[in-house]
Order: sequence, then C-alpha cells, then structure tokens
Amino acid sequence: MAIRSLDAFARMSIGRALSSGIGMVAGGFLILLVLVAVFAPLIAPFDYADQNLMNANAAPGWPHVLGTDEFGRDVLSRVIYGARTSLSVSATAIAISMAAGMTLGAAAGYFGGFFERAVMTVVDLTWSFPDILIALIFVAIIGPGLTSTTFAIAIAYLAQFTRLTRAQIVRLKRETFIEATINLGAKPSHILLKHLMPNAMAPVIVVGMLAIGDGIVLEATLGFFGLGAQPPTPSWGAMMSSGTAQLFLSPWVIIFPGVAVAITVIAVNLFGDELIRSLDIRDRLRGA
Amino acid sequence: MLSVRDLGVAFGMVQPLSGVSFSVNKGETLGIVGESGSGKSLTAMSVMGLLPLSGGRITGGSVEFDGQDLTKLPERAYRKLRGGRIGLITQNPMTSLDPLQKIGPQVDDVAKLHLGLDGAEARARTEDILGTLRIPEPSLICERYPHQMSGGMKQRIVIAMALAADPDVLIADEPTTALDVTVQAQIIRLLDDLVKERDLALVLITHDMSVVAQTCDKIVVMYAGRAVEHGPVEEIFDRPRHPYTQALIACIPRGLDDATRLTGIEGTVPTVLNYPKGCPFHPRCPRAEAICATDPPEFSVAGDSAAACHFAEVANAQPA
Amino acid sequence: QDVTVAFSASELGATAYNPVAASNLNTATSLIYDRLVEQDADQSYHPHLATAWEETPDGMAWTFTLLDGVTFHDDTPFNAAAVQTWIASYAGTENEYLVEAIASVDVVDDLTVRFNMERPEPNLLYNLASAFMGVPSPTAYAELGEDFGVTAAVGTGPYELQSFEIGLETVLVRNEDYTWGSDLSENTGPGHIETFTFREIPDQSTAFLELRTGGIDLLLGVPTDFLAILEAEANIQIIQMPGTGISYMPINVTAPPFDDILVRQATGMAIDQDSIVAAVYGGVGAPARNFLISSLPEANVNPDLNVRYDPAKAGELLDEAGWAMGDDGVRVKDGKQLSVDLFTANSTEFTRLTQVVQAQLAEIGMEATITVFDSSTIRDEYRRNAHQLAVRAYDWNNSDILDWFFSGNRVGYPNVSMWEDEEGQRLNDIAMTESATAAERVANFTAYHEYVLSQHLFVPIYQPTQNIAFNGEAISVPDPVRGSRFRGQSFMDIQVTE
Amino acid sequence: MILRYTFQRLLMLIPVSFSISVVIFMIVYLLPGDPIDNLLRVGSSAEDRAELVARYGLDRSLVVQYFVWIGNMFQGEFGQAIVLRRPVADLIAQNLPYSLTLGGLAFLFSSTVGMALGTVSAIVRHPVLDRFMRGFILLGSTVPGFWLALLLILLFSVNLGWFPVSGAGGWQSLVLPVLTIGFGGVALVARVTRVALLDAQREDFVTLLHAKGLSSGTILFRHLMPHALLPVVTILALRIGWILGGAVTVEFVFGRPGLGSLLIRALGQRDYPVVQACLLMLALAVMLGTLIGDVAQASMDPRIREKKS
Amino acid sequence: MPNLLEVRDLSKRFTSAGSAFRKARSMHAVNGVSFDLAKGRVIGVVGESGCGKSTLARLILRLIEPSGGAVHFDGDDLLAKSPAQMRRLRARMQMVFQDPYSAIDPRYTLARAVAEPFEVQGVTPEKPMTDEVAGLLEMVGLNPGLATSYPHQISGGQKQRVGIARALALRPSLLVLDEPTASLDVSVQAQIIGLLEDLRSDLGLTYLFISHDLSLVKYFCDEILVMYLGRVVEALPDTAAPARHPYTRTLMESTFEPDPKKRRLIAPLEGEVPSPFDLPPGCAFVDRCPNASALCRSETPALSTETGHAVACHHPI
Ligand SMILES: Nc1ncnc2c1ncn2[C@@H]1O[C@H](COP(=O)(O)OP(=O)(O)OP(=O)(O)O)[C@@H](O)[C@H]1O
Ligand SMILES: Nc1ncnc2c1ncn2[C@@H]1O[C@H](COP(=O)(O)OP(=O)(O)OP(=O)(O)O)[C@@H](O)[C@H]1O
Ligand SMILES: [Mg+2]
Ligand SMILES: [Mg+2]
Repeated sequence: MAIRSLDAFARMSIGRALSSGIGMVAGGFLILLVLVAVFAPLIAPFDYADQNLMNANAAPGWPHVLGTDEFGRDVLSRVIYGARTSLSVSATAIAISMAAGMTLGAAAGYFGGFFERAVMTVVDLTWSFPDILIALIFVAIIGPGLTSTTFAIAIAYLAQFTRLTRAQIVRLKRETFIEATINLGAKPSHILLKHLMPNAMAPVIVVGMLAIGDGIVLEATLGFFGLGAQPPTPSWGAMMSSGTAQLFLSPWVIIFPGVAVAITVIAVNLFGDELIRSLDIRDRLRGA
Repeated sequence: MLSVRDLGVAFGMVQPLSGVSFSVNKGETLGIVGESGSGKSLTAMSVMGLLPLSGGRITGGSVEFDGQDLTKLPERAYRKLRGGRIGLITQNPMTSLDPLQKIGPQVDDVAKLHLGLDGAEARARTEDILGTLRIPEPSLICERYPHQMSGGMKQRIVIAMALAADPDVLIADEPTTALDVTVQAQIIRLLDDLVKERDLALVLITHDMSVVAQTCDKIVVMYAGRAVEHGPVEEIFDRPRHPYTQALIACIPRGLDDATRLTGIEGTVPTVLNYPKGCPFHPRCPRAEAICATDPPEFSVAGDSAAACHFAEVANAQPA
Repeated sequence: QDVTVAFSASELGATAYNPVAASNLNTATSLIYDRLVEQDADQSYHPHLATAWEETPDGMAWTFTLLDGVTFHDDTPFNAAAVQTWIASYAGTENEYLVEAIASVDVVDDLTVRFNMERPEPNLLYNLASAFMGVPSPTAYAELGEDFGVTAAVGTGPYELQSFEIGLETVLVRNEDYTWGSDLSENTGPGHIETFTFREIPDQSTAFLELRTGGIDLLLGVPTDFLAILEAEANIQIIQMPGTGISYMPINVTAPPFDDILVRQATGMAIDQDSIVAAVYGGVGAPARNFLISSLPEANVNPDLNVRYDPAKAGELLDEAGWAMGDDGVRVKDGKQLSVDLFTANSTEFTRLTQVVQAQLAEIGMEATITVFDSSTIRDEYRRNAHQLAVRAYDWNNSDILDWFFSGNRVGYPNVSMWEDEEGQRLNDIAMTESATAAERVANFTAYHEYVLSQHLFVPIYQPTQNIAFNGEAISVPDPVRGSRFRGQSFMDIQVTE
Repeated sequence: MILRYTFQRLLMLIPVSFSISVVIFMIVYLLPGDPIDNLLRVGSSAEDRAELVARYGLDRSLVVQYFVWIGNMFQGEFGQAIVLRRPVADLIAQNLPYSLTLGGLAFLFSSTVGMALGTVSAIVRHPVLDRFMRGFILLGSTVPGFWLALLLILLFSVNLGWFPVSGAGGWQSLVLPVLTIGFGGVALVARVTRVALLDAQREDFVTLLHAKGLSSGTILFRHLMPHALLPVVTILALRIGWILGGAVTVEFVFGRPGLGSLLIRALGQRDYPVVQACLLMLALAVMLGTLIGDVAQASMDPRIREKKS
Repeated sequence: MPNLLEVRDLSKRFTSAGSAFRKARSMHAVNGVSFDLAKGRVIGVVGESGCGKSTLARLILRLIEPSGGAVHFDGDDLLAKSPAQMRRLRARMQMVFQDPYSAIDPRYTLARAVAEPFEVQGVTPEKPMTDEVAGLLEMVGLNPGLATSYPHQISGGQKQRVGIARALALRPSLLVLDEPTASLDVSVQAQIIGLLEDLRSDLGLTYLFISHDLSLVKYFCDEILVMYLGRVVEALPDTAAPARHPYTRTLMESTFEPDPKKRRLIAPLEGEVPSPFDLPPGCAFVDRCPNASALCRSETPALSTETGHAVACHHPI
C-alpha cells in the first residue's frame, strides 16, 4: 500500500522536500544510511562478531577506525551492521503499526458509532501509557529478542496511527468530493480505496516516517534494558548500553552508536518536517 | 476627516496594493468595492496601522486623519487612535470575538482603555450601547459567551465595540458578507442610522454592488490592488467610465428586468504574484490596446469622479 | 561517622532480614545478627555466640557452650532456650536443610545446649557459620511473624536495623551495648561507625561512579572489569579476596545434541579458560577446572577429569560423534547444523562472558545463539526445559553445592543440567548423609564430584576474586580481611580516617 | 457548571475503568511463568504447590478471581505481594511518593520552562532564536533518556561534582533526574505552546483586539495565553501517566525507587498482585490525567463546557 | 410537460445524540416539502442559511434517507430502490455543489476527475476516454490542455466548471445546483450562470436551483420555492408573481437594488430567527411577522393547495 501510494502527487512532494537545502542533506543522509544498511557486508571492514580479545578496547586508529570494543570487535563494522538492526527493527515495527493503525483508524472513522468509540478508547489508553512500559510488558509476555522488540514498538505507536487515520477519514468524509463521488453512484469500496485512503495516507506516512526516528530511540532504550537484539548481533541501542564505566575505559564504544542514533533521528525529523511543509499537511497533523 | 493618498503596501517583495486614494468626511459613507483579493482588507488594515501584524509595511503614500499623517505616527499614539477615534468592524462576526471570554468584558475594554472609565462605568456604557443597537436585555447578553449567540447578534456586538469610545471614523470590512440577507438588511440599516445620528465617517468595504448602491455616498472600485475608479455613487452607477466597473455592474443579476444576459468577465482575477504590467485589467478588457499592456493609466478626472483608464473618455461615450 | 556502602550486584533485592525464612540475604544481615560460630578464610571455625563446642565421637550429638551476657536488641537475653526455639523455627522453611540433621535440641543449662543428631553431620559448623544461621530474637520472631525482617529485625549483632526500604536502602545504627565481637575482628566492643547506610544500586556503572565521586564509601563486589579503572583512581583502594564461587556453563543433557556425551565433552574442550581469565578479567581470578572453588579439598580431583581447553581433541570428538565440519565453519550431521541456544542473564558481566563463550564455541564449529533473560524468566525457561547451554555462576564455598545443582530431586531448577542418574544419586546420598567425619565427607564428595565431572554436565569457566573497593580518603578497612567473606566481622574494624 | 461537568466526566469514566481493569487483570495471565514457582522451595511437592495456589486464590476461576480482585481493589485492599512478601499497599505507599516528587517536579519544570521558551519563540520571531528552538526541540525528541542521563551524570556529578550520581537522598539527588525527564517535556511543551500561540495569533479576533487599541502585552497575556494553554494543558494532562510510569529508565540509571521500577521489578518476578496494582495505579493516573485535562479545558473554554455536557 | 420530479411531503428529522445527562434533541431540517418539477423547467429554492435547502437537495438525490415522504424521479419511486439500483440511477440525476474548492479530490488530475463518472458507472464512452474528457472540458468552457492539472492549480471558477463537467459526463436529465456560485466572485458567478443557461438550452436539462440570493433566483428560474425553517412557505409560480407570504416580502425588501436611485427604506429591526431545535408552536415566522395573530401562534398554517400560487400563511398579503 505504501508503495502504491507513491503516486504523482507524493512523488512531487518528496521531490519538493528534497529540493530544499536541509531536506536534501537529511534525505541524502537517510538514503545513504539505507544503502549502508543494505550493503553492510560489502562495506563493513570486519566481521561484526569477530572477537580478538588481545586487542580489546583499542582506541580509534588503524585498522579499527572507530576502535574496538571489549571483545576486540571492530566498532565501525558493528555500527554499520547496527544500522541494519536498528533501521529494520524500527521500520518493520512502524510498518506493522501503520498498517494496523490505518486499518483500525479507517474502520473506526468510516463506520463510526459504537465501534469507533470502543476502538478509540482502547487505543487512547495504549497511547497515554508510557511506551517504554508497554514495550517492557510486551517483552515480558513474549520474551526478549528482535521480534518482541518489533511488536512492542509497533504497539507503542499503534495509537498514533489509528488516531491520525481516523481523524483524516472523519475529516475527509465531510468533504464535498466524497459526497460528489457517492452521487456519481460509487460503491463504498470505491470511496474508501480510491478517495478516502489515498487522501488520508499522506499525513499518516509522514508521521510514520517521523515515528521511525522514535522507534530507533525506543529500540535503543529497550537495548539499554538488554531486551533488544541478542548478542552478538549489533544494534545501536545495545551498543550504547555498555554502561557508564565504558565511558572511561573505551568511550568510543558508546559514543559512536549514540552519535549514529542522534544523527539518524535528527535526519529523519528534518526530512519529515520538510515533507510536512511540502505536502502542506501541518494543519492536518494537528487535529489528531 | 480621513484621507488616503496614493497608498502602497508590500509584503517582502510582493506589492499587493498600490496607488489607492480616497477620502471620507463626517456623516459620509464611502464604499470600497472589488472582488476577492483586490486589496480591500489591506486598505483597511493600513488605515488601522495593523499591517505589521501580518508582516506587511506601507511603502508609499499617506493616511491623513484629522490633519496628522498616520503612517508616521508612533505605535503608542496609534494605539490611542485605534478603537478610540477609529473603529473597525471585521468581516466575520463568527470569529471576531474571543471565544473564551464573556461578551461584557470584551466590550468594556474599549471604554476602560480609551475613556478611562472604571469597571462599573464601562459596563454601564456597554449596556447602554448594546441597547442603542437594539440588543434585547443587554445586561444578560454581557454575561454570555460568543458561541451562545447568533451571527447577527455577534456582528452587533462587534459594532458596539467599535462604537464604545465614540469614534469619528468607522471602518467596516465586509460587515455583512457572512450574514443572511434579512440580517444584512438590519445591519446596514443600523450602520446607516449611526452615520446619521452620530455624524460618523463610515468606510464600508464590500464586494456587493447592491449594498454600495443602497448605502454609500461615494465609492472606490478596486481591482488587483489598485483603485481603478472613484466618485459619487450615482455617477459611477450611471456612467461608469472604467471598463472594469462597467463589467462589474453588468454582472449583477437583476431579476425583475430580465432583459440582460449574464456573461461575466472573461478570464480570471490575477493573483498578487502575477499582477499584469500596465493596466491591471488589460488582459480581460474588451477595449485593451497595446498601451494598456505597458503603461499604467493615470486617473482621468471627470466631474467628481475619476477613472484610471487610458480610454476613460471613450468608455464614457458608450455606457454599459 | 556515617558510612555508605553499596551492595554487590549479586546481593540486590533481598526482601527481608530474616535469616530463617529468606532465600536471599545481604551483607547487612551479618551486622544485625551474630552466629554461633564464624569461619575464617582458612576454613577454620572460630567461636562467637558459642564459646566452645564438642562433638560426640559417633557424631550423633553436639554440645555448645554459649556466651554469657549477650542480649538481643530488644533486651531479651540470649541463652540456651533462645537457641532451642530458633533451631525449631527452621521447620518448614526454605532453609530447613541447614538443620535437617538435627533431631532435637536440649537445653542443658541456661548457657549450654545439646543438638541431638539424626545422623552425623560433619558440615554442621559450616552451616552454623552461614548467614542463614544468624540468631534472631525468639520473642520478636514470634511476635512479628511474617513481618519479621521487614518492619523490624532483632538480633544480637553490633548494629540494629533502623530502616529498610526494599530495593533502595537499609540504615543500620550502632548497638551501643555490644561487647561480644568474635576474634575475627580487632574490635570486639561497639562498632567504630555510628551509622551504616547500605544502598542497592542496580547499575554497576552507577555504583562505580558513586564510589568515584564520594557518594558511597565502600563498594562490595566490584565487577572485575572495573578493577583497572578503579586502580587508576587515587582515592580508591581495592581489596581482593579469594573468591567463593564459580562461573560455569551447564549443559542440558536431555536436549540434543547434548544427549551425546561426546558432544558435551567436546564442548568443554572448546572453552579456553586461560584466555578468558587473561582477556576478559585482565588476569584477575583463576580459571575454573571443575565445579568447586579450589580452596575446597573436594576440588582436588583426578587431574584427568579437570576440564581443559583442547580444540583439536574437541574436533576429534565431534567428528567421532558424527558432526562433520561444514563449509561455513558450522558442523553438520544428518543435514542438521550444530546450532544451539545459549542462555544468559541480563547483566553486563554475564553477557560479556557469554559472548566470549559464543565466539569460542564457534571455533569448534558450534554455532550458539544467545538469548538474554531477566533472572526470573530464565528460571522459568529452565523449568520448561527450553534451554541447551547457559552461562551461570554460583557463590558457595562448600561442596554440598554439588547436591544443589546435580541432585535428581531438583531437575529443571536448580539442576539446570537436567541430569538424573542412578549412580549419581547414590553417590550424592552417600556424600550428603552418610559421612560420619569431615575426612569421610571430603572423600565422599570428591567421589561424587569426580563422577559428575566424568559425565560432562557443565563446563567450568572462571573463579572470580571477591573485590571490595573503598574510598581510602574516607575510611580505613582492616587489612588483611579475616573470614571467608567481607562481612560483619570486617565492618567492626572499619574506621573513619581523620 | 464546572462541578456538574466534572461529575459527568467522572461517571463516564466508570465503563472505561471497568474495561481497563479487565485488561489489566488479563495481562497478568498472559505473562509466562508463575509466581508460585518463584515462591516454592526447590524440590517441594505438589501439595506444597497446591497449598500456595489456594492461599493466593489462584485455584478459582478467572471470573471469580477477577471479581474478588476488583472488589478488594475497591476497598483499597491491594493484597499481599507474593514475592516481596508484604502488603502491596505498603509497596505502593513506599514508591509512589518518589514517583510523585520526581514526576511533579519534572512536570513543573517542563511546563514552566517549556511554556516560557515556547512563548518567547512565538513572539520574538528571530531567525537565530528560531533555529535554536528548532534544534532544541529536535534534540529533545532525539536523545534517548538513558543516554542523556549518562551524559548529565558525567558532566554534573563526575566532572563538576555538583549533584550526586544516584540515589534518592536530598533535593540534590532530584536535580539530574528531573532534568533528564524534563528535557523531553520542555521540548514538547515548547513546541505545543509555540504552535498554539502562532495559531492563536492568526485568529480573526486578535486583529479586532489590536483594533480596539489594546497593547500587544495585554493581548498576549489576557487573550492569547488562554488559547495556548488549552492544548498545553491537554498534552500535560495526558502525560501524567507517562511521567509517573515512564520514568523507569531514569529511575534505573539514577537508582531511584518509583512506581515504574516497582512495576518492572514485579514484572520480572511475576509478582501478580504488585503488577496488577501498579498497572491499576498508572491507569488511574492516566484517567485522572484525562479527567483533569478535560475539566481544565472545560473551565477555560466555555464552548467545550456546553458541547459536552 | 410530464413531471421529471415529484416530491411529496418530504421530511427529514435530525436527532442529536443524547446522553445520560442530556435529552436527545431533534429538529426538522426539512418538513413536509412537496412540489413538482416538469421536464426542462428550472425551479429555484431560496431561503436563509440553515433553512434546509441543502438537506432538501440531498433528500431528493437520496444521499441521505428521508424520515418521511416520497420522491418520484421520472416515474420511479426512488425510495423503493435497492442501493445497487440507486447507484445506477444516479447517472441520471446529478448535483453541482456549493463549494467548488473541495468538490474535486485533490489527488486527482482534472482528467481523472472528469473520467471518474464513467469508471464508477462502468460505462465506456463512445469516444476514446481522452477525447471524451476533452469534449466535456470544452463543453464547460475549459481549455482541454488543463486536463493534466491538479485542482490546486486552477481557480475557483474553473473548479466549478470541472464540477459541472463531472456532473454532465453521464448525460443526466436532472441537475441539482446547490448554491453553485455562492463562494465565487460576482464576475465569475456571472460566467457560471451564463454557462448553466447555455447548457440548459443545449442539452435540455432540468434544474433544481438552490440559492440564498433572491435576485439570482429571480433571474435564473421559472418557479420559486421559498423555504423558512424547513418548510416551504410560498411557491411562486413565476418570477414576477407578487409575494403573498410576509416572509417572502421581508426577503424581497432585504434585497437591495444595484441602483443608487432605487434605495429603499429598510424596515426596522425585527426579532431573531428561532432555534430549529425548539420552534414555537404555530407559524415559525410568527415572532418576526408584522401581521401575526393569535391563530398564528397556535396553529401551523398549511401550504394552501390553491393552484398556481401556494402560500402557507393564515394572513397572506
Ligand atoms: N500577509 C500577507 N502576505 C502576503 N500577501 C498578502 C498578505 N495579506 C494579503 N495579501 C495579499 O494581498 C491581496 C489583497 O488582499 P485583501 O485581503 O486586501 O483582499 P480583499 O479585497 O479584502 O479580499 P476579500 O474580499 O477576499 O476579503 C491578496 O491578493 C492577498 O494575497
Ligand atoms: N447531518 C446533519 N446532522 C444534523 N443536523 C444537520 C445535518 N445536516 C444539516 N443539519 C441541520 O439542518 C438544518 C438545515 O441544514 P441545511 O444544510 O439543509 O441548510 P441550508 O439551507 O442548506 O443552509 P446554507 O444556506 O447555510 O447552506 C441546519 O440547522 C443544519 O444544522
Ligand atoms: Mg477582505
Ligand atoms: Mg446549504
């Protein structure tokens, strides 16, 4: 659905977002990051899991450009592979969350009534509950690992997408063109799929984009509690959680993944802001 | 009382208003007509000195009120005038009142600020004015919130605020556009009465030629940020000299004498970003010639009225 | 006059200062309660509340002479009757095993008690010296019931419990009447320090920073990897004591491929204990070759049974077991890869060690996937028999730990190896209940230990040291530390530096 | 008017609370593992187990258990913690004050500082300030809490030695945790305030206020602020639950007790009664937050007062 | 001429959801409206904001379900149709909406918007689709070159033309025009009205024209229905007929002549329009009526069935 929605309109907006200075830098960085994640095996100078205890905690230099960690593993390679974990977990989670949220929200907005109230009550509750707690409860239920992290993040952000989609649908339902299309003799499925959803999608996708940033942070936080990627799979969060002591012994082990998270999230936000601007949907994001 | 000379307004690089002139005296009603985006509200805002709010500035001309040039007035002094000697009535009564506050205090503010009255005195005055505006049970109304009232009622409250400090000039920016015809008629009558009773100078901004015809003494016709014609109302309606004015009058459906056929004006209203050079109306003008595309026309005066058209005299020869 | 102490990570989360019923006690307990006897670092026993004891030759009765003039914090006297009630109170509790061998307690006179034994118990003194055998006031114990150790804790110790916020901090104040310190401390009178505040700091890094910035004065249980950093700090001094525990990797013998003893043996040979000590622990501590700490006589087993790094042999064993090396470095048998699960608990120390183990297993062609659990979930996993390998540690300086971890009665947890074996159980029973003398007990346990080793139920990895760090500018700590652990007796000698 | 409104909102919470309580009750049964196992002595028999199960009422049907539970909750009877072996009420009473102080201060900090920042950035429209604000807001949502906490500790405790590294002692020990939690909140509140003020400034009635001759200051404080407050109050109210429970990370890093830590700990130990009580407290806080938000909004906005009653 | 549309006693009641604390309130947005519309005629509906004009239009097109009454379109009882039948019928009865700015999906190009009726109805046009679209755009006076534009790239007047093109795509016989020029400038309004006049004579369309502008209705329509608070209070058979209902009279007097010489004295201020939720008993206009009597306060006047010029007043002028 997300791919199909990249119609002329959306392409235009992404193009416009990229054409602004900040948008270009942020977007370029994100594209680069995705490429790095995809081609990690080709780019990373070392195997992320190769230990060399004799060369543990080596400072940045050559051949370990960003140094090595407590096991003598190459930090650069781990940051590169970490991009893979962090991005894919967050993106998958958000995609799941978005799909579910859009379905729920669209149904709630379209059908209204008791169904809407029930959905929104539940969803609102998950929203006002601290996301880290939701994640921890979820992890407690299905156990640690990337799957549960993914689902935990997905649940934590479900409400956002549901609310937003519902708000969009409710707003759109009142638009004249919907009534006009009904009056042409269109079936409900046509209304929903050809008009409501495509129009509701833009802000949801942008928020989804922004949420990927939040997802990365949440993944990092779960990693801090040791609940994300299982070793030796690197994830930025898990790497950052090596503890304060590491800040004295080999700060690069913590600093570099931390910087990676910060830059990525900033880039995601900047690009998202630019998209919001070029899609001109600031007002539509506010209502939800 | 109030006279505007060659007013120009700019927002950054765009110049949505230029060369607007008019004047109005006590007991007189001046109508400013023009289509959406022609710069009517900007004119009102310039006179009120409120352009900086939206980031605009006056680039030329003068706004003279009671002998002083307002464009050079410091903000502090200007604030005394606003709401004091010059009142403003805005277009949409639905959104013109602070929805979080009761009616009473919102009106009281004016008298407190400009007449130096204390709370009770100001309230007495508020109720008094609401009464003269034929609002039933003013003291009850004062305790209500805006959302509890009808549009016509709210518009009267806005008028009451404009009147509270006994202004000399009232600027009404489309005061009836959002209202139903029957209510519009009431408000127009009210304004009319006020001009007569209080000897006010009223600037009535509207896009409705019928309203102008009903109430105004003089009118200014605006198009694309310029005044294209001005003069006494009868003269303009009888012998419009600017092709735009002529076309505008032709656009009004007259149900009862069903002879003319409506065709409208070809083409579309230009936006600020593509104001034509020369005469702004030339792309849509049936009489346009080469010169119209290059040279902005001067006002040609005939009697009390003036039209900014290279062919004003010709136009005058064949009224619409 | 106030000293702040941080517990070591393994001591966190004690729920009550109740030596009788609690399953988890911390160091502060040893300051609230005194024990009948104390054990020194050289495993010798020293009198404390019991001034003398005597075992009948057949081992069927023990007579203890009690110290005179000792009172509990609630001013009730400590005497033979108190001991009698106290021993009886273990019935039905988690810690009942400590007094299992005692059939009954006789009050001989006010300051003499006799324990009549079910069977000879050479381990009795060890038990009596354990923290779980601190002596509570019988009056308070009966009075408070479930609340004992929670709202109040009454012992005879040098410090009294002032406040206890679970999971947060415990404040102890000096018992001014205390005059009965054991000979393990210089100071036998009231403690030098007025107040001890014990804090539970879950994050080791935070604890380290607290020590460094003066937030705490004493850190019990410094993770080995912090030693290097701490040593660099001028104001911080470190005491290293022989460890009382082992890090090891249990092998689930019921989960293929580990149902094959050859695979288990090979797994043991994959772990390079020496390099772990050198690289992970910076040379501090010792490699573990078998299940018991090396200071125990039962650790002296037939050297052939000790587990040693031998990757070549491991490879041969695996070949023999039918696991041929695959192209990608992972062994294969019948089309199945040698991939196993490796569980570990959620703490920096464990995950570190586990990752090294994982890498070393990879060397012999075994691909291990790590899952990190919190300590409670991991226990559920063991009970569910969901594990294959795990990295764990225990802290116990007695050979009866073998029974705890390998008895068929406790399969699942704590018998994580899931080992049930007739011969093993027979040897266990002999060692646990049929030794009349200490020497016999050593022999029996050594035999049991050797049998356990021969079955390759686990891989011993590391014997840590006990590391205690303190702010040398604030306090002084007895040197050398006496006793097997840094506890009550050592706190008596802590002094504030001027 | 407001009282009536509050009462109505309260009544409306009843069905919501009921569904929440059911959800909370069920969550616990979704958790793997069994507190009884944690409680049982190693090697104990099936009877021991049955005895414990009966003692904690776990042998009855779920429905019965639910009603017994909710009935007890109503009487403030939170039961006995299974693993921590003390009244759950005590545990809550012990931890809640920490959460409330920390949350309250963080709340105060983020709302005041956030609103001040937001207001300044909305009225002083200066490009440099604008960029600074954007950067700050961005950073606020970017930096994971634990990371920020570590950096703060490093700077203020280790290098400058101003505040303690951890613990729950005097006011000094509150500074860094409050800053950590507050940072994200400040950014959020600043953003909301700013947007709301800019929106309010664009409203028609503001033009009329200027036309009345009121000074910009009067307009800002008397008229615009109330409008900006509306969304800020909503956001803040919704975050009450967040602040009470969401401080887990901060509590962990700074070694502070609190509702969040208690919950996490109980979750780890499968201490059902504690988990349930904590979740219920949080849900209560969340609902209370929504209620406060609604009532605050209604007391500020007559339109809401009327529409919803 | 046969009647294309017969509306009988059409009513719509809206109920605001009640709660435990508030009684459900209901209002008649449209109350007992009846009229006939002959093929090729234009009937105008005037009335103030909120009097139920749009609701009436929606009821006739069955975009909302009526609470009572009947609508016959070309002899078919619309209310008896199944949803599928109704969808097919819609091709023959189209509507042009008040707000052109939101009448086209912002993500659709004009071509796609104009082609949508064919897609929705599953009709293949005679000509290739692009030609068909170009033809329709030309018919409403738009340059077919605009086909690839998006709505936000064209002006309000142009959007309204697109709306008309869409409505005409399936060759309907009835066109309901709900204030099609209300949000447009006068010069553009005149363009659109001109266009509608042309289309009517070219295509033989029948119009139901809704407006609040009496002069526009008088200019454009053959007959006029005057609505007040949900009811038809007067049905003028032709535009020259003198008003007989006091409300119609008020309405006419409130409409100014675009001629400064024909200024009129505006009647003094009168009472407020009552809330539709609690109408007074009797005639709804009673509080603002100069001729009101006791009868007016107690009994709702029925629309007289008098042929030609019906009026709902106890005291018609
Ligand atoms: N803040 C602004 N920045 C840039 N351009 C502006 C701004 N405000 C108004 N304009 C432009 O100035 C022109 C005149 O606007 P103005 O509001 O005066 O029109 P108007 O005649 O009052 O129209 P309407 O009848 O729709 O109220 C418009 O084209 C508008 O785009
Ligand atoms: N879906 C709805 N639910 C409840 N009330 C409605 C609904 N639609 C319309 N109304 C009410 O019905 C009455 C008539 O509305 P309608 O839109 O038909 O008026 P109108 O004459 O078209 O007004 P306008 O000139 O403003 O378009 C109004 O009071 C309106 O509030
Ligand atoms: Mg305007
Ligand atoms: Mg309408």
